[in-house]
Amino acid sequence: MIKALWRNIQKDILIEFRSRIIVSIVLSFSVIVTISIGFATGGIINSPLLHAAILWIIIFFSGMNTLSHVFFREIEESTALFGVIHYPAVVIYLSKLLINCCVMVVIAIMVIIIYVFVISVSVYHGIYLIAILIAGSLSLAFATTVIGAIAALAGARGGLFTILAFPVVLPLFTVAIQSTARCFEQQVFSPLSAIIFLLAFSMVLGMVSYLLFPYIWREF
Amino acid sequence: MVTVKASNLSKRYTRMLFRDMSFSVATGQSLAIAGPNGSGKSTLLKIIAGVMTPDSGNVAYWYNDKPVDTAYIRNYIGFAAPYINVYKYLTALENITFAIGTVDDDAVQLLDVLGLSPHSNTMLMFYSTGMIQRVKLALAFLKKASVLCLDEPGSNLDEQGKRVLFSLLEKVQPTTAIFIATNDAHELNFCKRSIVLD
Amino acid sequence: MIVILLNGIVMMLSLYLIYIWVPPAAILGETSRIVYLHVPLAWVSCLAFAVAGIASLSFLKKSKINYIVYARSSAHIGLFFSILTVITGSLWAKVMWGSYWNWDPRETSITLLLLLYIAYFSLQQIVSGNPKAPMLESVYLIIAFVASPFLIFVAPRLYPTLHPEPVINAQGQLMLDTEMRLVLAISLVSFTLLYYILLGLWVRIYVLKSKLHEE
Amino acid sequence: MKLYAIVTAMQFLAQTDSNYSKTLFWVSAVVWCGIVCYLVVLHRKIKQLEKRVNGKK
Repeated sequence: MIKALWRNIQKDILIEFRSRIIVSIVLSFSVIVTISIGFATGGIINSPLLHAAILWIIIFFSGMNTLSHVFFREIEESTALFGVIHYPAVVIYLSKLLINCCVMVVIAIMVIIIYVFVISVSVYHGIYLIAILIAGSLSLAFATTVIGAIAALAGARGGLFTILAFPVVLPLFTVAIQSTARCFEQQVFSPLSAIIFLLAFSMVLGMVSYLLFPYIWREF
Repeated sequence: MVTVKASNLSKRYTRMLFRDMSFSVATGQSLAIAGPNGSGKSTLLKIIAGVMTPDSGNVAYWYNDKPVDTAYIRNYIGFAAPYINVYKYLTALENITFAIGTVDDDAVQLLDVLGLSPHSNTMLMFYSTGMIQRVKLALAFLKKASVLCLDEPGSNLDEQGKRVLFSLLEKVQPTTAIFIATNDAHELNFCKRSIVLD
Repeated sequence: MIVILLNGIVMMLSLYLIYIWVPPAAILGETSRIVYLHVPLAWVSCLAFAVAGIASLSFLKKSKINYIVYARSSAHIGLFFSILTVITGSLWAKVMWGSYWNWDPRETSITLLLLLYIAYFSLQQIVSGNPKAPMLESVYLIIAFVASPFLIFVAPRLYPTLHPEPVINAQGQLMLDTEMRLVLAISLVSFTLLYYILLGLWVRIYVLKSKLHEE
Repeated sequence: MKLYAIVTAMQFLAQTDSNYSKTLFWVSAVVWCGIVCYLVVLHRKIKQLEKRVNGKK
């Protein structure tokens, strides 16, 4: 099982780095949006809530461009059947899920670095911020992987995926924004409840998606 | 020793492709599926390979007289078809490591026989369609599966390629059950039995 | 037919009760009667969503086609009722808090439900030709169905600082005394029966449509 | 279906003669017209489909 998983992940990583579609989209998107916000506000945003909201909107929308790409490429080049005749659908799901998680965490880290660099924000609780960012991006990946598959199978490029994913992701989106906002304020707080909520949310959706994925990833 | 038993399969798209199709193929036997384009040859082959569910009827796999759970059928099947695309951004060897797991000397030897070894480290996007077809055949044969499903295996192959294909088929015939969906006369009379879909 | 008749009677009864009989709430006066319309509407939208979720789940288990018909019909009704709920909610909020929209937890959860319905129908439009359409729709509905309770935990924590606590929280925590509670119950029953009839109509439409395509 | 038409008509009558607040009137108008139109639309759709199905047989 682990070997099969590793082979799938290795294949996807090789293809992604060779085709370099994801990397270029994500990098350009997050940089452009952050800088344009920097321009618009001259780098001075006083309310921490606004900082957090902008940060998460950038992460969310750069995620929306990439999370369904992993499946879309398989459908577009109709290599999905090739995978299905060699591996069970759950192995394919887990490998895509892990890739989406890595992609989302990389996006989150990159966006926060660019954000702090471009827009003057005072981070009081750095470690908490990183923890929430990672928990949030992981839960984004967990929640939207199957929806990415649905959007890819439906054949619609990016648009449908965002529409489908947004209402499902809204709960964790609001929790993430609120807890990140507190990181930009002085008073001490514990991000534990937010992180637990985010992880619980992703565990539940991850489990349900694990069971549902084989129903849609077949008969190509 | 494997037996593939299909009992009254039927499948319908816009029209009824086939109805109450039953046959049984054991190791060492071969079955050709002939018929004009769009008559459901590929659909039937996909059903046999367990990648598609029929509207009614079922396909049962018996390995050494023990029934095989449908979830594990894929380990017993080598499948090559025009609609199964390999990864263009991977090289031939990488595709093989993905599908089969390891590139052992059988693999190297087979690639050599198929004339692919000089290019085995270049990405498949630079291959011609004939070479891609050879890679697909290599992937199916390297699985060393007890059932072999081939959909128009000879397509895009030159004379030399076809000769290699038939030699490979003869070599594995005693130990595998072979299904070939084709309209090619040569492949049709290679198989002892055949079904015609209209 | 009996259900239609029964619903007709219950509906008329609830109408009579709402508009004439029940005493207006202490502070709000007449507008408090809107509760008896607004809450059942919200209830039916949630009910329709739950029924659609369960229908999709059973479609996955037994993959009989009529389950997907129930899911789609229920979703249609849910969409219509959630639109109505949002409209009545904002009209009423205009009176209660002076602005059409002010992020009250109830409002956001209903709006999320509306977003979910809109997403579901856009998916349905796009996959309509695809042979996997029923499977894709029901998988999405189940994902949404599993994700939605999480919002109920999040809703009260939504922007707690901005949310003014009204004299009477218009959605549900109204200090209902017995008569009002009775009327609300009757109104809920009549709207649920209405939902049941609409479901029958929509199922009939889908059955006829599939008959048409078959020939 | 006619039942609903009567019900809504009655409801409007109850409205007009008493001095209920405007909002209540608007909200109930939206709700009841919406529901009645929805029923009528669905009903007509079914009739139309039935005609086409019988027409095809």
